[in-house]
Amino acid sequence: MSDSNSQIILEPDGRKDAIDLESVTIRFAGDSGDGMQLTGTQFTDEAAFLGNDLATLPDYPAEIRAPAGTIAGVSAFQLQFASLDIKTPGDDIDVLVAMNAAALKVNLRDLKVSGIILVDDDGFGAKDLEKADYKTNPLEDGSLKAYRVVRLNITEHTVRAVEPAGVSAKNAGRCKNFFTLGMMYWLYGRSPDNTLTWIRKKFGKKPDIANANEGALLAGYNYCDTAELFETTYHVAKAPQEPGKYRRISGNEATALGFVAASVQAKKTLFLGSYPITPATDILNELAAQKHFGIRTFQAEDEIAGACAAIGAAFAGNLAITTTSGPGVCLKSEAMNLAVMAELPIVIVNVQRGGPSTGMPTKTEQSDLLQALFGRNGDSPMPVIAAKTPGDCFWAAMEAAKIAVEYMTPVVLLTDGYIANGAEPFKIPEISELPKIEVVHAEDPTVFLPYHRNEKGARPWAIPGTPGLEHRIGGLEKSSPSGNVSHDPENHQKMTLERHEKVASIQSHVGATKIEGCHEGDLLVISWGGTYGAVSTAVDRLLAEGKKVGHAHLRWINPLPNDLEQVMDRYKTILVPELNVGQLKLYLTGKFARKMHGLGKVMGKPFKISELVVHMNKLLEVRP
Amino acid sequence: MSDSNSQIILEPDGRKDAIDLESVTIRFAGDSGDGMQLTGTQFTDEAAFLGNDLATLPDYPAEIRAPAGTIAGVSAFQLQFASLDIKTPGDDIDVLVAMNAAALKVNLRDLKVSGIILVDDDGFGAKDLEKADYKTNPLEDGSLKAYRVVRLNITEHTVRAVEPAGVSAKNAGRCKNFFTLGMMYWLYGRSPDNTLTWIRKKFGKKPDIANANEGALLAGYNYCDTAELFETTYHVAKAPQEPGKYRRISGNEATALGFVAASVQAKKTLFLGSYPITPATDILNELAAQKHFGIRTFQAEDEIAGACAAIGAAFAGNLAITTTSGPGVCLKSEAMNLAVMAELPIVIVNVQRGGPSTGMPTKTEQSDLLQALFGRNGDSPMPVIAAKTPGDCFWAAMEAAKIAVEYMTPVVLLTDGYIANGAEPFKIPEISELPKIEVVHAEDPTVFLPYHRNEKGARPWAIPGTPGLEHRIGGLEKSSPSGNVSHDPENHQKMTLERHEKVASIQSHVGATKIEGCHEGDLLVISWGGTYGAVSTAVDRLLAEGKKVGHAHLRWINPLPNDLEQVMDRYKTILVPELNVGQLKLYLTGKFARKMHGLGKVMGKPFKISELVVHMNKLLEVRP
Amino acid sequence: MIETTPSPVLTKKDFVSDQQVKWCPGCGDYSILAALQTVMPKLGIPKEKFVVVSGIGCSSRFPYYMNTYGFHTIHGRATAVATGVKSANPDLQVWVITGDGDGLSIGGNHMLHVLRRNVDVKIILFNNEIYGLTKGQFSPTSPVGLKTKTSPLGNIDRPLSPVSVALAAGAGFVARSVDNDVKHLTSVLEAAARFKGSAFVEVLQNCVIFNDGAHNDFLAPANRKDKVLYLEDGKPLVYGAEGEKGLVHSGFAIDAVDINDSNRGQVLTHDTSESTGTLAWTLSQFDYPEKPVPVGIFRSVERPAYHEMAEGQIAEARKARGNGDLDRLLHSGVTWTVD
Amino acid sequence: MIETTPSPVLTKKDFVSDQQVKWCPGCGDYSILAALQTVMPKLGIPKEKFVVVSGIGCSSRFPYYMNTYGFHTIHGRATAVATGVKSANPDLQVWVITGDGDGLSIGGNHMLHVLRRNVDVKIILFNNEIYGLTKGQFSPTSPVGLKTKTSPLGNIDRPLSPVSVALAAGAGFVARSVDNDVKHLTSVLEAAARFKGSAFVEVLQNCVIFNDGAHNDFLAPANRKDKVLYLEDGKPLVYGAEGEKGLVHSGFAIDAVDINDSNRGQVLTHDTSESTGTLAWTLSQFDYPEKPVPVGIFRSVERPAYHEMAEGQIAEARKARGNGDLDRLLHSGVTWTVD
Ligand SMILES: Cc1ncc(C[n+]2csc(CCOP(=O)(O)OP(=O)(O)O)c2C)c(N)n1
Ligand SMILES: Cc1ncc(C[n+]2csc(CCOP(=O)(O)OP(=O)(O)O)c2C)c(N)n1
Ligand code: SF4
Ligand code: SF4
Ligand SMILES: [Mg+2]
Ligand SMILES: [Mg+2]
Repeated sequence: MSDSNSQIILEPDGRKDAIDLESVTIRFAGDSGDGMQLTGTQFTDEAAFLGNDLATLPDYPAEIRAPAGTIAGVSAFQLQFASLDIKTPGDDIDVLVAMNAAALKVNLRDLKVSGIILVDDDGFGAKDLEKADYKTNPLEDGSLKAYRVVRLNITEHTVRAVEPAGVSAKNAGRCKNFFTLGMMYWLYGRSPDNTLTWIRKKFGKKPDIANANEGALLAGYNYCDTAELFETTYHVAKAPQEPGKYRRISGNEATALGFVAASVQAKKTLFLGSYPITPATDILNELAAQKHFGIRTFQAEDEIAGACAAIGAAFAGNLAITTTSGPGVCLKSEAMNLAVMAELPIVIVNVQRGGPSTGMPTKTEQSDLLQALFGRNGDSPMPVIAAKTPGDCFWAAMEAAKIAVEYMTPVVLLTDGYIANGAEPFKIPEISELPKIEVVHAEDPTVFLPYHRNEKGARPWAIPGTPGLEHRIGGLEKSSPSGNVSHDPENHQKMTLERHEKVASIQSHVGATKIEGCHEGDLLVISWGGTYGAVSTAVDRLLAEGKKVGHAHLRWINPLPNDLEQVMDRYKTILVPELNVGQLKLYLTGKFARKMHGLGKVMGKPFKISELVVHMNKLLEVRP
Repeated sequence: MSDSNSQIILEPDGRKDAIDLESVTIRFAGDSGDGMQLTGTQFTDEAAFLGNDLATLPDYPAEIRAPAGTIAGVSAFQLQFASLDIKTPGDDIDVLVAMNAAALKVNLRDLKVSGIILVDDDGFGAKDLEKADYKTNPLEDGSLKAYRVVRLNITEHTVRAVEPAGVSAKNAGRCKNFFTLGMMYWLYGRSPDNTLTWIRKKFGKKPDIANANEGALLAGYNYCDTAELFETTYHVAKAPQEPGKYRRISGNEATALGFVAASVQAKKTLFLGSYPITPATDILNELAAQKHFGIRTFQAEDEIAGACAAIGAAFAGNLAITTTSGPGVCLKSEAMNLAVMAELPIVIVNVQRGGPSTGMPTKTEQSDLLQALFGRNGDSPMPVIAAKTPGDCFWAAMEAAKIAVEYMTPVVLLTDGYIANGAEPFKIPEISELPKIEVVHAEDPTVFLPYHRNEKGARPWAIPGTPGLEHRIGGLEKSSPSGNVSHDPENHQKMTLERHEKVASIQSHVGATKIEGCHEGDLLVISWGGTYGAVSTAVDRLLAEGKKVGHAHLRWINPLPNDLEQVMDRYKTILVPELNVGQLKLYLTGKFARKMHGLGKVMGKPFKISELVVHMNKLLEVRP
Repeated sequence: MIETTPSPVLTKKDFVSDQQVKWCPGCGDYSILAALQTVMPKLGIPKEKFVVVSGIGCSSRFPYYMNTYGFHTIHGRATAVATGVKSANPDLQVWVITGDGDGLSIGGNHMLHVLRRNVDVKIILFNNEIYGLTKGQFSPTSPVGLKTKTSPLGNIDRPLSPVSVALAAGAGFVARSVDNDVKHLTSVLEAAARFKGSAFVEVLQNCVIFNDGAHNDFLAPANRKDKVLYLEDGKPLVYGAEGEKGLVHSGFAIDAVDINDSNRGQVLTHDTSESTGTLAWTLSQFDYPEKPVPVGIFRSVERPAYHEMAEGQIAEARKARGNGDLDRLLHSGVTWTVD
Repeated sequence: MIETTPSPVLTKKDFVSDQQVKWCPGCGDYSILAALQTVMPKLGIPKEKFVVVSGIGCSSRFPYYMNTYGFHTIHGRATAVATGVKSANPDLQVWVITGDGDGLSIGGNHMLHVLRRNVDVKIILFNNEIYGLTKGQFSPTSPVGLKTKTSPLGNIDRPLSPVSVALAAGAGFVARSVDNDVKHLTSVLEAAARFKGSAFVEVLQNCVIFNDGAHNDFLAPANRKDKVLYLEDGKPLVYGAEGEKGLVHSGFAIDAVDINDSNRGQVLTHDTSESTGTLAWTLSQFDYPEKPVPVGIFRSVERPAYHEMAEGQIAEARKARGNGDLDRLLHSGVTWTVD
């Protein structure tokens, strides 16, 4: 400044002793029956309401309700809320809420040094310690010295607080999650009002339960106001966000919504043929609840029937999709190939989970990429698109549907357990902003040929019921352009190449590689799918340190952007981080015959930003 | 020579007017009902008996018996027999036997210029021409000028010849294939004696049929001796072959035998769980006929059950396999993944056919390679071995079984329709020459841990019924080494890597790359599977021309030989020819980040040697 | 649901496609093809509203020979694909062509489920008791002891009764006909076509190549009268050249007896809508040759079809919540505004 | 085939594994686990000869809790894996644990085929009329109208009767029991264990979380007497606190009536080996609440088991051709010598 004598006096911010923080990561952990998912969701909604940016990650056990108090039964919900733009639910956690010993045992390793632990003393009895495999009580044996432990018999306090509501002892105890939520609200200077409204609405028909929960929430809040449990409160300010209307959305919700939007845009009835499987089931659940859109959800007897029914529905003219996770894709693969041969538009959604085989059903992974690309007999090209964040599932679903119907091809949409269950704020688009989806149906019998291709390489979609277009399709090789069965050698080669070219031509839709950060330099990080948030944040950190790093996040894996090879040329080193043993890396190397570095993680968990930063820095040191 | 005045006088070879040929390719073509497969097989056996080297290729229609006389109904059998070492049934054909107009229509394009066409005039009536889509009679419109056409009303001659046998008119006509065979025997100076013996054995119980066939065979032979249909006869001498006992073997027969041999070597009962599918069904048929080996063949309700039953049998201690073709692999893929996780030894045989989807079931292709490698959810490493010739299926099957039980892993064995149905002479091994297969079962409860690995990375095979080893396995991630279910992040990564390492360690069995031809030079041709014969012959031709070419035929595709990268370094250019759009090429490029050339053919047919030679020469010109 | 407004009069020829029929000469499939081509024009349904869906097998080549919309899908899955077709467009009349292998081996589960859901498709199962297309392996309907390529010492798997399986699945219309009685076949297929809901028709079909004469023992014209029981609703359950044999109750079982004066009054009457389905079941379990082979309609009981219920729920949801409004849906849940 | 030589006396404890049981508190699965652990030691079979194979579902976690050989396979395929286990080693006693979704939805086809082949495995189908593990979707046994996550307006798929499906498949032993009557459950499981051939047991099981009380209407102790019909071979088909209600024939159907002097003589007697299977079928199709819910053994008829026939053919082949000789096999077909 020119005036060196200037003096700025800070104005009070209205909160006496609140410490300002840019971002906070809380993990609520307890037994499956403790209502931690609900607590986390309520806190999330409040953070959203206050204008924080945020991201969440639930972590359920594989069992429905494993024995109470055991390690297997621990259920957790993590959220990060911040006054800046964030893209992940946080690496390490600032605050761990542990409702019992098992919850502490499982989650402690992710807590930052000098992080806060809030425990319910009631969950640390001899039995609880035993179930959690603790020889001595960690609250008392000094093993938690590195942290700030806040102890309270939350259960007891809750039971006392809800006495006036007159609910049973069992139901009283169940309110302890609201007591805890009240404490957290106090700690972060949030008002309990919105949650009180929510409770009244939710439990309107059971006033005693409503009263109990209200009582617990307020008691928790007030207890902190009175007792000197915490030294201070914290304040996380609004994040700068694009103006607009927002909602919280999980990946599975967004996927479902994306298909509804696609069906509206394409003016086509949506048909979903599916079979429940973790972590994809919620898409089916969501769409089953939207019948007033005319949506037809068909819960099939298995994945094969789900995919086949979708193919039948596509043949009959619906916008048809099928949703599943990895093991289900195995079963659908023969039908997917039928769609390749019959050139019918369906979208196959794979919400990836830990594999191989049944693997780790409730954990995330990105290990079904090569299966999506190659998991069928024959030369069977299939477009593959991957969503990058919970909210992006909406856009990816629409795009997958658009390509399917415009190119008359099956399309694979890959998401994963992490973004499917995780949630983030989603800027609600105007209907007018949504992409157009052009559907043309064959109508004129005089020019109709079932395998006559248009300029996109697509064959005509001729819908049963259209007079004069009676024709037959199937899984045997088709003669071009009549569609009759053909065993002719030249025809088979021609059709094989045409199928490849059609998919390759989607490049014109894919466009050029999108780069974040440096457009040339020392390191190009190529990622795909749900690792976007962590990779992008890590790259930002390196950029902030002045490193010459670029980030290309691939939305379409087949086809790849047509300039990707040239983009690679502009960097000294390439890194491909993935939640698998190197699948995209193998594919890219195979395509471009170029050396690159892979970084794999196969722990059923997303990357931590810090892991990525450390690794990228190492690579930069080697090749400065 | 030092003595420039030397004079060599040729000695007569005993056959007056026979022209010596090094090799001849004949294709017998007729209607599905005309018995062309039988004719071809008889000629083959005779050629084998006389010591020719040979290779055969049947070509069936996809229909069981399409309408007589139509193009769809044409069935053909090609064989090459030679006085030198041959590895394919021949590119272009020297002699085309066409029993009707459709057979001529379909097969003419493969006939060499000035090749012989032997036709049955009876198959060229107005109706026949119409069914074959001929506007005019090709025998008369001059369109066959480039060839040597030999016309005869074979049907009429046959009917007359078999009159003494007193069979019905219909059965009489059916003998025309033997008449034709007799003609071919005469033309190539072969005696009809062995076939006469065969006829007597085969039709012993129906003497009239036996007599009729005998009569037809001799009539055809004698007719040529009398009439001057052919200008000359031809002589193809014995091929130099390793001494020993030989038999004719097709790939499917050899595969079946290989597994029987493996079960004997491993001292394990063989269990086959399978579901019929072209072109793999014959393996099931073969093994079902060998029950006196104690073999259990289970024809399941579908491919899934076939694979699952094999897994169950492996768990229970049998040598378990499952056989199928591409679409069946789609269905088995979920179960294959269970075998990966449970680490149980099964062999999955895929007799590849034209894809994608139902594709071209009776045609050959190599397009299921990437499916074998990657067609399952999760990081799911699976050893993949490919047989190279019909006879090699025997050795490949044994090797697959050996690796499966010694490493406790599922193994994929790839063959294809071409080598599965094709046949060649097979030198019958001594039992003592067969590889040993070491099976060790866990027995001691005090040291037993279900996922404790031995030096090969294999977990113990503990068979139900063994006291004290009761344990549980399954598709969920396993804890190392207890085998209990584990959702632990570190354990998952550890186990994922251990599964990869176990498969990678099979490299010690695979050994170094085997090179034919130059061990360094201008061009390295890398092939796999059933293209071996054509590629190897093509490389030989180039070597004969003095070109610096080497040929590496990959038997194991996962794991690859550990020196393959160094081998590649020794050549200027690399070519990967495959019957697909470039699958091995993508994989090798992905593994080694090195540019190479691909050569694809997707016509449901094997490579012609000439196609390969032309292409290799082109590459050599570009990079001399 | 099916539109039946007058349309140009259709004939059999309208349903013959331009593709050459490629079954073996003498195959029983020909007559089934002809029968369906005879039935379709009678139904008053415009040609473009027919869809024929099949799996894989000789029989499943069927759609190529029909000049309708057709889909030759993958092995065993025709019923599942057809479920999608009919659900997506309830206005179509959907036929499924399947074989004993396609429909009861690999496709057995979809068969169970399409029938229990009462999806309004008409299923013809070509039962030649063999795998034709793969050249002769035993199928789930092959008799015990049948020697085939995969059962050289005789089949040991007890055969399923397709009719029993359909009944256990709760199918509303279940019938059996034969390839060599065109009149009967045509009438059964027409009844199936006119039935609302899942209709299942087993057709005993001869494979001349791999299982020739499998049904001859009772279907050869000379044997038929004495060995085949033609089921007719409301008619007595009798057979034999002069109707001299009939069915009577005997404990829980139904026996086949020679009719005489003392038992004439006890001869049972066929009832395709018998409420508990016991009659149909018992007939479907008849062991030949101890008992005759029943042919005709075993059961015909309508209930709401799958698409009616599914569409009904859509209508109900629309009534309750209005037609879906995308903007409103996007704004559902917890929303907030950033200015 | 099963060895029954005396071995150390086993107790229930021997069959309890060291793994923590992770079902929800109150889940009906616990009592089925306890029942099987009670039955096994009674059978005189050495512990190492038991194999428990399951698919995927809450119920399918079962093998982990049994101290026997166990295999938690993939969804719907336990029956197929078990077929391999038993065929490969007929000396084992193989149990299959499956759910209504695992065994009748995705696994329906293998269920049909394992039963028709009479593979000697003992199948327990845990029927809670819901998908437990995936958190509450309707299953193929859910009643019409059931509101679940995937049927918010009510299920429209008509449920299958597991017992009917098993009968249609030709199962030799078919029974139903309940999770809250341990004595009955134990006796039925023991009968299944001792049956030679496929044994199918449906157990009505309560899922406290997603379908609590599904069977309460008739299984709650207070309701049971009046609404459940206990089937006992050779005993009259009566129920009610005083046995005052019973079953009588009425045309093709079987009716449930109040017993009085005029119909007492007509009350039917249960017969698990009734030759035609009509009784078992009719009982399996009983509609509740018009008729009582039959519980117990519907059918028990032995015939040769799959492994007996398969091993029999091997023995036959060996008798005819001698034990397989690899060298001879290699030399079969057309051979020749090159010197
Ligand atoms: C996934 C798959 N498995 C196996 C096959 C091979 N296959 C084709 S048709 C068939 C059985 C046909 O039998 P059936 O259904 O009785 O028909 P038919 O030929 O007798 O009319 C089989 C096993 C296939 N095409 N696809
Ligand atoms: C191939 C595959 N599809 C779907 C699933 C998801 N899944 C697991 S269990 C289950 C249904 C379980 O229902 P049920 O068999 O009735 O068992 P329950 O949990 O009720 O005991 C489903 C759909 C899976 N694991 N694998
Ligand atoms: S093989 Fe049999 S079923 Fe197939 S077309 Fe020929 S006769 Fe018909
Ligand atoms: S969800 Fe239901 S079936 Fe599963 S363990 Fe819990 S109570 Fe049992
Ligand atoms: Mg058949
Ligand atoms: Mg269930």
